[in-house]
Amino acid sequence: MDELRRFARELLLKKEVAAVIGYEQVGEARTRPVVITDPDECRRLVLNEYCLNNLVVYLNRARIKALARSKEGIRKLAVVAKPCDIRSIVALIQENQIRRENLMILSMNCHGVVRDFGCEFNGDNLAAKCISCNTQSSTYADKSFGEVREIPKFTGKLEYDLSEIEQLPPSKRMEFFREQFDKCIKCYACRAVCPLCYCQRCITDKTIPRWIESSSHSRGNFAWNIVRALHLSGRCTGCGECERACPMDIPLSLLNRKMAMKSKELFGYESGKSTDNPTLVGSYDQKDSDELFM
Amino acid sequence: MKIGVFICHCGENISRTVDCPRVAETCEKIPGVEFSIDYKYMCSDPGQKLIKDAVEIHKLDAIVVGSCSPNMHERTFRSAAVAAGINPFLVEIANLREHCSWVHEDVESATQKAIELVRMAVEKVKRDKPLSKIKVPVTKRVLVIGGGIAGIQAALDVANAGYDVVLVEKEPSIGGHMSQLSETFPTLDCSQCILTPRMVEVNQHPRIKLLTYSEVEKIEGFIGNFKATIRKKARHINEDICSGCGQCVSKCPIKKKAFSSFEEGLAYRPAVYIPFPQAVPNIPVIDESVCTYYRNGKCGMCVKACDRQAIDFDQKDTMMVADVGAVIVATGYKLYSIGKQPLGSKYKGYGEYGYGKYKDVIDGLQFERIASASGPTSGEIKRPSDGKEPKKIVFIQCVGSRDPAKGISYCSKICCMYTAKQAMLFRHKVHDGEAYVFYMDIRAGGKMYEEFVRRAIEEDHVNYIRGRVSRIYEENGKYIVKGEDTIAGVPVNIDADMVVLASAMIPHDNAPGLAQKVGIPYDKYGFYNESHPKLKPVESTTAGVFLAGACNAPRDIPESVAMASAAASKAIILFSSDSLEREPVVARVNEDLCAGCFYCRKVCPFGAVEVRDIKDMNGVVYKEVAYINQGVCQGCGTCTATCLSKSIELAGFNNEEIFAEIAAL
Amino acid sequence: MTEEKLILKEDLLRICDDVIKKGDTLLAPGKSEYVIVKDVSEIKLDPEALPTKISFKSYVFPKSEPVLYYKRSKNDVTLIDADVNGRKIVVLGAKPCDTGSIDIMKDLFNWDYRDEFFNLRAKHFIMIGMMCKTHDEYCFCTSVGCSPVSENGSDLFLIPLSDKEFALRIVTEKGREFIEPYFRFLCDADTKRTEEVLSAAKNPETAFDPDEVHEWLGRNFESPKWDGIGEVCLSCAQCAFACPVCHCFDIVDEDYSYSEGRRMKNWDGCQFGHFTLHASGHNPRDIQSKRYRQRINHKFRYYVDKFGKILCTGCGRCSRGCPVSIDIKEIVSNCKD
Amino acid sequence: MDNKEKHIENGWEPKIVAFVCNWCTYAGADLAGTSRLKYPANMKIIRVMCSGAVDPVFILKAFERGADGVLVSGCHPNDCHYNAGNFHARRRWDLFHALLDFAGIEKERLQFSWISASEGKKFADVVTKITNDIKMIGPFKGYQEMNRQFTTEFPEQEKEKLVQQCTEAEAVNG
Repeated sequence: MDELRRFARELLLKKEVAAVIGYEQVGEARTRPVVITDPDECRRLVLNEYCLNNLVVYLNRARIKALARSKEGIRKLAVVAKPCDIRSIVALIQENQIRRENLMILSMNCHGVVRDFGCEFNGDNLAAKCISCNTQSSTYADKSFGEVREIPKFTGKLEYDLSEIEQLPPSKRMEFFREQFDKCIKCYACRAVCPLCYCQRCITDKTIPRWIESSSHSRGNFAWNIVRALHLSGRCTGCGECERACPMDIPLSLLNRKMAMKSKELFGYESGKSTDNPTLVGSYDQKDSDELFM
Repeated sequence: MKIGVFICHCGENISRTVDCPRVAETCEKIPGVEFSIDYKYMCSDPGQKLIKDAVEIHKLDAIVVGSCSPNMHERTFRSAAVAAGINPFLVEIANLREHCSWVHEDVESATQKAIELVRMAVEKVKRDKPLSKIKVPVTKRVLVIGGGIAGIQAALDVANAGYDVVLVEKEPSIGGHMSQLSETFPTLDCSQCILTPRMVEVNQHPRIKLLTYSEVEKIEGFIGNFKATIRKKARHINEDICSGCGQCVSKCPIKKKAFSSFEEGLAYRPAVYIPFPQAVPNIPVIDESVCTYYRNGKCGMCVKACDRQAIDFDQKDTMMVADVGAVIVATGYKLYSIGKQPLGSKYKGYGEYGYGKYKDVIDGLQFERIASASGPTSGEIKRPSDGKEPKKIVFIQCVGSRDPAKGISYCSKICCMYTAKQAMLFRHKVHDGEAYVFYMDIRAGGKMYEEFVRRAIEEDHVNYIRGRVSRIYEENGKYIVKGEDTIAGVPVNIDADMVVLASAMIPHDNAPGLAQKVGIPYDKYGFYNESHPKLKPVESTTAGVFLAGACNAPRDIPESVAMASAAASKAIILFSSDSLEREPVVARVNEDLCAGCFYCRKVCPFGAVEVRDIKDMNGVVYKEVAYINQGVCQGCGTCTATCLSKSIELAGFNNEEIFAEIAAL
Repeated sequence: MTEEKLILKEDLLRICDDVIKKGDTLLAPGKSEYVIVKDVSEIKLDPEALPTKISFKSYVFPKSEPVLYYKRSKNDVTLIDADVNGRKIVVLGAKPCDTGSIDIMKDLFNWDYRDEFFNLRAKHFIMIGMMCKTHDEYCFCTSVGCSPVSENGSDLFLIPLSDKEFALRIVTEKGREFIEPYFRFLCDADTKRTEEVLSAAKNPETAFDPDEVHEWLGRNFESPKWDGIGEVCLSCAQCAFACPVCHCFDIVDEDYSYSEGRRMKNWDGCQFGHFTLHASGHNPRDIQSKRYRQRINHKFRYYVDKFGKILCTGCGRCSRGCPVSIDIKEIVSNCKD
Repeated sequence: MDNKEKHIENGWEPKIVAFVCNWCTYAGADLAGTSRLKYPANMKIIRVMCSGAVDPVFILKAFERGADGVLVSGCHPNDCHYNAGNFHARRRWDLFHALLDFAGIEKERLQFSWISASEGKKFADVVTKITNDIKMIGPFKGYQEMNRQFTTEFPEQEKEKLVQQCTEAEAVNG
């Protein structure tokens, strides 16, 4: 942690980066994203199991991009990213949103994070995405901090089991999802925290024509949640921020995970793996399955 | 907006199952519809006048016609609208004939459906925006790909019309397969005698830039404005200096290392070679793969032999870019000549015929070389294996063609004719020779073609056997051809001295590769698709790219030439005005809302999406957005559906219009 | 008028059971929101639970509701008013920081146009508040004039004396009307015990003085303090939608066929970028810092100026649920020189 | 009594929408017409330029507007008028179909086909098949329940009916 603070301070002092985006501690079991431009402020930076946010989302924010822009051109931004968050960086590079050369990726050697703020870090409270994580450190980053430690074995219970839902008959699945989506209040926290939801104006905010009804009735909620999952198909890197941010506890990542599985099954595609890969949507193979088509 | 609805009875074609008056009456109640009427023949002059009058009297802003398919009369009604002072894109057609009255029997449900179809059209037309045609400038130069007879003809026609031509040929000489042929059916005139003058004409034509030993790397742009990148492969001979004297060729010590592809592998050629004596241009090429200099850095005999110092071992491939307005693809064909199925080939071979195993089992083009006066045997019929004169030759037709089991279902069209010709030539040259032809059917449709085949049978006594050959094997220096005469119903065994396989015409191996570079579709065999099989046979589906010759389908010489001239005239028509008018159905990006993910660019089949920088006050780029080149866009709309933030709209089919149609269901 | 009684938990549940049986809606705090109780066994009545993730706001001001229906015909439009569902809703065990929320919002929905939808629903609310026995780092009810024992907004107020008994205070006439049929369940109060319990309430520390904040905000419309928040906030509406008193809404017309449709009133959030986007393309609150400034000003200055009430109950929901951990208490506490 | 009979007995006819490309399937449908093939009248076609231009949200919209089934049809692979629009479409539909399937929408509700301009017969067959499929599984209850939330009947419709009845009665009575 000290090493990170020193390194980040140096970056700012030498003006190598315009800002450092990292985590600061707020309360015992909670961190908050922080954008640092003053070298002395780097002492606020922390790295621990409570670094939940995927800070990559900030790299594509107009305000943050403006920080990096000056008369002389574009300066680098440093971002603290967990190895899994780096997949979002890769995805954003694939989609022309950010450039690797404008980034300084400060990675943490990660041993898992808690499922939500306020929980004690142990096997019961391990975040779902950490359960089968196999990228505790990243080679894509410019520098990694902290030591590699083992991820605790998951001893908790997931509220929803994907395979159980898959096995339900269609009408029951529709019932399940409708019930879940009915909870939605359209606060769009899921969209706000998603690094890949970077559209200048989201499809749901388009009014002529009205793509998705803005009302939070069953129909509007169903359409929004389905389209959100669709637009993230083959793009979502599984950071799980949407589900964590959801105030109504809708199991959003069920859909994301299902689509990631399908992308792999149908096209052998995994998002955020390499900037050299063509994106799943936007490319095609003549040999793609023709099974659906009469 | 005031909308007029016009329901056509189409005689009785529509009104038999659709209650047209009821449709017109019901649709009159739709909000926005000012006027609604039905009429016997809306497309007739009185029908169109009815529309014009209604527009005038009721001050209509847009019209909906319930009639036949828009593919039939959309144009008619749009013209009528223009004549009445309405923008042609404020006309919608409800397809009440092909999609309704002709396919349904129950009057009640068909009428109900017709009402709904008209309602959908009304809702769409309410949201339609007036559009006007797009003008695009034209570069008046043609790129011809392929220097066979089709390419030559096309190049000459365009050049003679007064436009520049860039002719690209991948081989060292133009001439193509026609230059290999001995004599041509059905006139038996010497192929080279008729071709060579045209080759020379190409070379000397001031408007034709000839690029041999060159290949097209990529083509960007769109009709009227293509940019072709061409790779000029290194000949290792300075073309500007070389006089074509051939001294280097005769001095080259490599004599028996490389087969001549012009001679179809029946003769050797040196490392530095001119493919054939009449080659155009008459400039040699050094084959790096066999040349001693490239193998061990020694030799240089050719350098010594050349008194003009034209040999340049260091020559590299060069790239050049040509701006052209149209492209004529005339890449021709190759022969299917597979003994066994090679790895990765989709065609199963004819292992049972021994091609590649027995030297005297040859294909049609090899026989052409043997029969050619300029060929390896100077026109005497001799066996490749021992040089003896064959007395008995079996010709087998449909080797590959019409054989779905081997991967080709189509008829190669020319084989019946050239087999007859070859059998005839053999009989002319070897008077005591016997010629047998195994055929499935004789397809001799063409001027003088049937007569020609009859002549082979009746005057030259070629033995035609209807049936297939099951197997060929060697026995005592003879090739035993086992087949069946299906007319007599008896098995046939012929002990032949030589076997000629009339193998199928197939596209070049890299035909799909070139198609992707040019941006044209191809069929499952690799033949390039024409835009319409009847009405647009020489247009590809990509505007400004035309097809000529056997790259499109098996063709004989006169057909290829006719097609080439047709393609040339299409290009000339294109050049007849200084700018093109295009349908305004193109996509447009809302730059304010574009997030610059460029998925549109990834999916655009035409490369129409460009990157545009949006800069801040200091001139620093703060956003890249997509920009669609109106000239390149073909209006498919794939980008609109791909765009996640819905920042692209396709004019004429915008999302609001489609949503309105869905709402009107 | 407050009158105090004693009630056993089981009797209270009996009353609840009766409410359900009568077909009235009974709301109680659930896992993350107030849920409609279908069976009394679901009722927890835990005074030590933190506030739910969102309040019961949606039952008085639904997240989406039709205002009217329309049908287009050839030269006319027919309108039909939406009918308001004026069913009785009993809220059981509402936190003191929630009970007052309807009163705060009422002013907004009645100062100019009288919102029938809101009023009718509010009229049918029976609020049974309950003393709160916990707080966390995000709670600040005491800073905005509320407290864990506040009866403000409650028709009836419960004070848990033990696991099994509650003191029940009848706060309003509406509360009395509701409880009268069940008087047989009530015993006499032990006011001394009640007072003991009440005085043992764990008050969150006062974090700021709303008057000082009000005064500071008036002077600091432009302040660099807003910029920092603007950088971190991701512009969702979790804070607004979870808030018991945020009440912004959007009106949209929604076609459900080519000729028919409805006019909907939907929640809207001031942190959304397009909340203030004009049709011209101009956006007066174009950046996040301006939007967050608006949020704080609205809650602690504008609403106070207009209605004399702070638009905040100190429940801390917005901070607890904020995906990027922005803490309103911290920000408002910093609203000083 | 099987499902289909049950649904038909209620006098219910499915509402089906097809999004078809201009070049192949629309022309194929035209050919079905010129060949006078017969198929059920339940499907209505919305013409787009290419199957690649069909947005998945169109399909959700169609369901929202009460469609019981949707067909998307374009040119066969390699036949696309625009070379590759249908390849992109195919990938999109693979994903979207998987998503809808997971969300519990029956596979029959959304179907896909490649129909060329020369396949009038295939078009007729596909329309017949999808119509039968939808008749089999019945109205799209899942979506229709959502549609019914917050909707109201217009009494005016009743009024219209009354007026009509009166005029009819008058006509009869002279």
